[in-house]
Amino acid sequence: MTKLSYTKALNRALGDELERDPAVCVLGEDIGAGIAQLTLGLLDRFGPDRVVDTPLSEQAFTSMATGAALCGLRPVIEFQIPSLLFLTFEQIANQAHKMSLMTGGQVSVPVTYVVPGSGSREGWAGQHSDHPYSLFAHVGVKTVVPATPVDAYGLLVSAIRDADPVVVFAPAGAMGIRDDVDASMLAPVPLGQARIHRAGSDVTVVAVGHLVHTALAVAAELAGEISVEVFDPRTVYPFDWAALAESVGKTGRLVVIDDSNRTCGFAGEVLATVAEEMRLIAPPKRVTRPDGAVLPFALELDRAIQPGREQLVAAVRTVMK
Amino acid sequence: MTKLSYTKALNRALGDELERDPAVCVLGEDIGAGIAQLTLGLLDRFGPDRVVDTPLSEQAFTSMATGAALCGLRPVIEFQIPSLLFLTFEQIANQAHKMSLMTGGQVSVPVTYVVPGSGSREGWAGQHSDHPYSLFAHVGVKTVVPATPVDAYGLLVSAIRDADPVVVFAPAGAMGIRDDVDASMLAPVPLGQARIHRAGSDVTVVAVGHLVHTALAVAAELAGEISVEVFDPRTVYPFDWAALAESVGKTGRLVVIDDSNRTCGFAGEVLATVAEEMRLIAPPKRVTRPDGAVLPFALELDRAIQPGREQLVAAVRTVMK
Amino acid sequence: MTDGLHTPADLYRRMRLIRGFEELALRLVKSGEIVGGIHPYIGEEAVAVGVCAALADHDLITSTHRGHGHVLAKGSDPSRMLAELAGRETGLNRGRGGSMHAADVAVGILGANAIVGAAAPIAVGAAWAAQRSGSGKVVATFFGDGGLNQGVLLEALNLAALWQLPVLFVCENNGYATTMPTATGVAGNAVGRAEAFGIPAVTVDGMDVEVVRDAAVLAADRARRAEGPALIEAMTYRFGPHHTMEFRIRLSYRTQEEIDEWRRRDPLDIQGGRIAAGQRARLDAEIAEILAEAERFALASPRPDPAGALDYLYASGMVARGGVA
Amino acid sequence: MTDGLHTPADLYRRMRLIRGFEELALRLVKSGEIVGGIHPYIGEEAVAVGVCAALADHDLITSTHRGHGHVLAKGSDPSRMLAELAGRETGLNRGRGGSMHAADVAVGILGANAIVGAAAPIAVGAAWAAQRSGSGKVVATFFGDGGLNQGVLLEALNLAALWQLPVLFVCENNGYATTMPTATGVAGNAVGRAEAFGIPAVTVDGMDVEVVRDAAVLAADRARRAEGPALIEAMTYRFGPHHTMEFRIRLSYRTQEEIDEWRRRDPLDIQGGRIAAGQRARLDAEIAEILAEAERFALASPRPDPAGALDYLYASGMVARGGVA
Ligand SMILES: Cc1ncc(C[n+]2csc(CCOP(=O)(O)OP(=O)(O)O)c2C)c(N)n1
Ligand SMILES: Cc1ncc(C[n+]2csc(CCOP(=O)(O)OP(=O)(O)O)c2C)c(N)n1
Ligand SMILES: [Mg+2]
Ligand SMILES: [Mg+2]
Repeated sequence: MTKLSYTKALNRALGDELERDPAVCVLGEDIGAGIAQLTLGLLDRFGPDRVVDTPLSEQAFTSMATGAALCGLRPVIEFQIPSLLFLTFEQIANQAHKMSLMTGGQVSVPVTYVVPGSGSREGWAGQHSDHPYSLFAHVGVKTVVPATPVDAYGLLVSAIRDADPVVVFAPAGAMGIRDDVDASMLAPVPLGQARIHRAGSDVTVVAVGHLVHTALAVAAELAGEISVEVFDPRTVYPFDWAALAESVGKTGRLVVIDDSNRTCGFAGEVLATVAEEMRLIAPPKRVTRPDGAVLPFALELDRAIQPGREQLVAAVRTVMK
Repeated sequence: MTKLSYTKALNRALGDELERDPAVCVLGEDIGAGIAQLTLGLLDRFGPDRVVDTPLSEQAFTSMATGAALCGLRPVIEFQIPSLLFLTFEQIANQAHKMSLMTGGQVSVPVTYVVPGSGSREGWAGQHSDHPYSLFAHVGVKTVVPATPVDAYGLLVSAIRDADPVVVFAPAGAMGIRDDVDASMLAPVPLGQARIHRAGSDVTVVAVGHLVHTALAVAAELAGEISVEVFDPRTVYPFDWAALAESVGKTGRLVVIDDSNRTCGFAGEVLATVAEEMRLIAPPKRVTRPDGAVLPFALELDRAIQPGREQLVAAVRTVMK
Repeated sequence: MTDGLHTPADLYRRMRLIRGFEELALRLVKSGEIVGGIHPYIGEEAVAVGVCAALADHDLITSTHRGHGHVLAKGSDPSRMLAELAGRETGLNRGRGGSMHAADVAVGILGANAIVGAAAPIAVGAAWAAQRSGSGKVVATFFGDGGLNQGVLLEALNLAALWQLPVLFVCENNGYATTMPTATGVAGNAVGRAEAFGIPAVTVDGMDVEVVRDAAVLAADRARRAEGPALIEAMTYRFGPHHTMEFRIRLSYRTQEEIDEWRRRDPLDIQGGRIAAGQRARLDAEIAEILAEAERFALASPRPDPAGALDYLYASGMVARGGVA
Repeated sequence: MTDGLHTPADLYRRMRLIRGFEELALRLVKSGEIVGGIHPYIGEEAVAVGVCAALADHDLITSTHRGHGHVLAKGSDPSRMLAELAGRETGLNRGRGGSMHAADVAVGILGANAIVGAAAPIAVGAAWAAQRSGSGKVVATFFGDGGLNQGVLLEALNLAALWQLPVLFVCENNGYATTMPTATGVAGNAVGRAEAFGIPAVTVDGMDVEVVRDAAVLAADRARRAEGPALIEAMTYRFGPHHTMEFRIRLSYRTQEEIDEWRRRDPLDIQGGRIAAGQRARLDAEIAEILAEAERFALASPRPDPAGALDYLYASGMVARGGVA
């Protein structure tokens, strides 16, 4: 067993896939230098034909990846900032996502978009603190938010091998996490398969990314008093509804903690589907960013807007009442 | 009383606001010629300084409107296609929306974005058939989807007068509607105020835009058998939760019909909030586009994907069981 | 339909096919067999045919909202193209794409695109893949004068220039972006913009297919020799409306005199004048027969089964959750 | 702080203010008082000061992620700017904006922008409003060499050129976009791109404040005479890291020799050489005092109340629903 950090896991997944499949290539800004750590060492190993530093033209190089994918490549794009997904929303949601259906199945677009440091990075303020996974789930682009190094590795590998566009969000709050791993644990994790991080019988808490760790801390804190099951779908879209049905079938209670804005966010989707299809013994609750959130710069304001541990504790207690 | 079409109502709202407030101006493609009908006659009346034909540079002119708004103007932008909102997502969600908070209240960005013909226009296929109101509700941009000519008039006027960015979606399926009106009915409609189009006691059906008319048709069809209340929030964000609480407090049953994709869509938000805060006597249902929907060209395929009348009837019957 | 475009007669014949196809399509729009309308290519045939005459079968193109001409010029079967417009299961895209999205990967058409300017970076990506693989393929990307004002297209010029990619930017300058005259929307011009990125560029008579072809041959040869991208601005004109909806709304952005003047330079007549009258008549008849067959084929083809509305949504085969639980 | 920028000493003094401010800010980043780090402007002071010297108080600017210099050059109070960086309620943006979003509408700063290229069309909009109102205002928009590759900025050049708007595009070419050398990212160059849109453009020595000022005066005067936009490319260099996080990661995209060579052309020394040594020392002392006061002010200022985290989210006063029911 060795320690593997979340960042290093993503770096290793990229290296392994570049090694395994000559069609894989990586595009992005400053990835040769490896500023975001994800691509460290890859330029030296694989050369500038496969690890391509791009100018600040996110829209063009995002669709360039689409064009290359149409011709058999499997590009991975690293975006330096989560909101660059806003800038390239047209290229992902309206182009890459739609091509398979619009061509009647003639083409596929196996492009992976990775966003290291999604969500609040302390002090980066309004335009660098988005965590827009719910947007991609809504338009139907496969959307992955790994919580642990092992999952980060396995999910990124699966994303790269997938025939469709996939967005992988690496939350800033998770990138410091480390796992004890041995080599056998580094394997593809299928998209759409949930993971129960901790079993429990009273309340199902759903979380992705760094908030899984918040949920685990709350579960530990409440242990003895309330038995919390920590449910991590790992992919926000497609969602593992069958596994969730099993979990809430057991607990009968539900809390979702979600780092997106409240209205039309991921937590809302979970509550909605559960309301339609499953049975609860108490009204569910969600802990989210506020509606329309713009993260203010000052740390105390930034923190006041992010869903956190105390709010989760309160929500869990409420559904137990 | 005279007949007023939905399109003409929007046209009249624009004309009235241009007349009333010299700070109002309209920008967009082919608006001088009035191709989308909304701006017909405005160039002649107000001149090219206030009714500005723009080149095909949606991103630049969207932020140009922001800059002009920072300097006291109240620009209205007409977008020819709903997916141009994808192209300009950065400029709206990451720029216009965030400026008031990020500047600590120094500025406001009173820009209105109008999309005539949102949703499926028969035969326009994958890239012209989006109806992305849930996306804007999620990021917290005020989002309006009028159902009738009178509301189209009143809501567009309010949007233009509002201090914040507002997106107004005029669904293709509603633009043919006509109302009997007299002049007194043409007045501002506050954002965030729902309208009950038909009172009922058994089931609350929530709908916006053209689907309000679908809901009304279903209510009429089921009358005698099931008493359907047709609830139109009119603005998807902010949503009139108080009015909804009153409605479901009375009916105890809920169906939402929604022309967006299922996951993280508007219908999901309604179900989620109701699950948390209100009480139902039967599980709610939603009728939506499928997850990740891309509208195929052929008419029978396009129709198969849109939420429709028969599905709504079935859903209403189910919640009554 | 992948017969070559070598002789003057070949060029005429393909232009005639496009013209006839568009006339047929206009008829089917009127009759309601084609839903949603089309952006007719009539008047601009020399551009698509001239450019495609410079391409090899394995070369690639991307197309636009006004794309029928590009697709036919590159060699798609007109029957399957018409079936696509009529929304049939036998269409190029199985009826899923329609007029603005025709794709035919088998003959090198990566797809038409309904978003102005959006195809250019996709073509750049295909050219990048070609460069890496050493396939020797060239990619031509068509766009209108309106596309010159899309940021993403300008970004694409930069990438193509930086990496010396084998891509041919073809600007079909038909004088208008819908109702906006080119000069009202474009500060400077197409050639100057390309040159600012270091891309060699030339303006040519887009009504003369041989002139277009010659310019495209030069550019494609350079690209094949790994000498990088080029831009061709073809001055052309659409004889008809921007879109068939223009038949329903009265617009006055151009004069009848202007239209008449351009019609006097009909590309079919210019090229038709280069072949014998008898041969021209024979080719016209051949095309008429092909189009009659296309109409029969398209209208006899089955409509897609609504149960398959979500087919192909995910290439991985993933099945999306439907809109009713 | 809106004393003029008229004399050589004024120019030196303002540059000295920026230099000292950045040094102080770097210290507060290290001490943790400024959270999230900054993009230091050290080395580039002549650009901001030279351009702002050509502007009137009522003229407007937009700024970038590397924006402290622009904000101070245009005349913001360094105390309130520093308070902003320290996240205090007394900051320019009440602690809501931070380093990348400083705005000060009262002195004509429409805001810094954390998205590269994004401010250019906003400036164009402000210039359009100025043109319509006949206010005679000019708008200067700063951006880096990396910004030259953003589509929206190129679109903005087109709009400004078409409508002859009073906007000054200021490209701060510091040789790198983070780690990417300008020539690796930019095919052609800034001047060529502007000229392709018909915008007069010039490259100047960005280390000499008077040279920058003179070019900006010409451009601003043209704009005031309604003769349209201009672009100035100022060749400059950042002496420090792209961002303070670079202190934590080892990067090797430029050599120490290159840095040293540019440091020999320190803009403060170039301008400092134009004033008497005694005066220079006096100005330095003045600035030191101002910055000491700024530090006192900032660090003594109250932090925002978390209860106000959503204040100003909607200018209409609408209160957003919170994240817990
Ligand atoms: C980005 C974008 N903006 C607007 C539209 C709507 N639209 C479709 S075609 C067109 C005009 C295009 O003009 P041009 O590029 O010159 O091509 P042409 O139609 O003349 O062939 C417009 C505005 C669109 N499809 N995409
Ligand atoms: C559109 C966009 N892409 C990427 C980034 C991340 N980023 C911030 S600054 C920067 C480099 C900018 O280079 P340049 O424009 O030359 O300005 P400089 O930093 O040299 O002053 C990058 C890539 C961003 N903020 N916005
Ligand atoms: Mg055109
Ligand atoms: Mg730079």
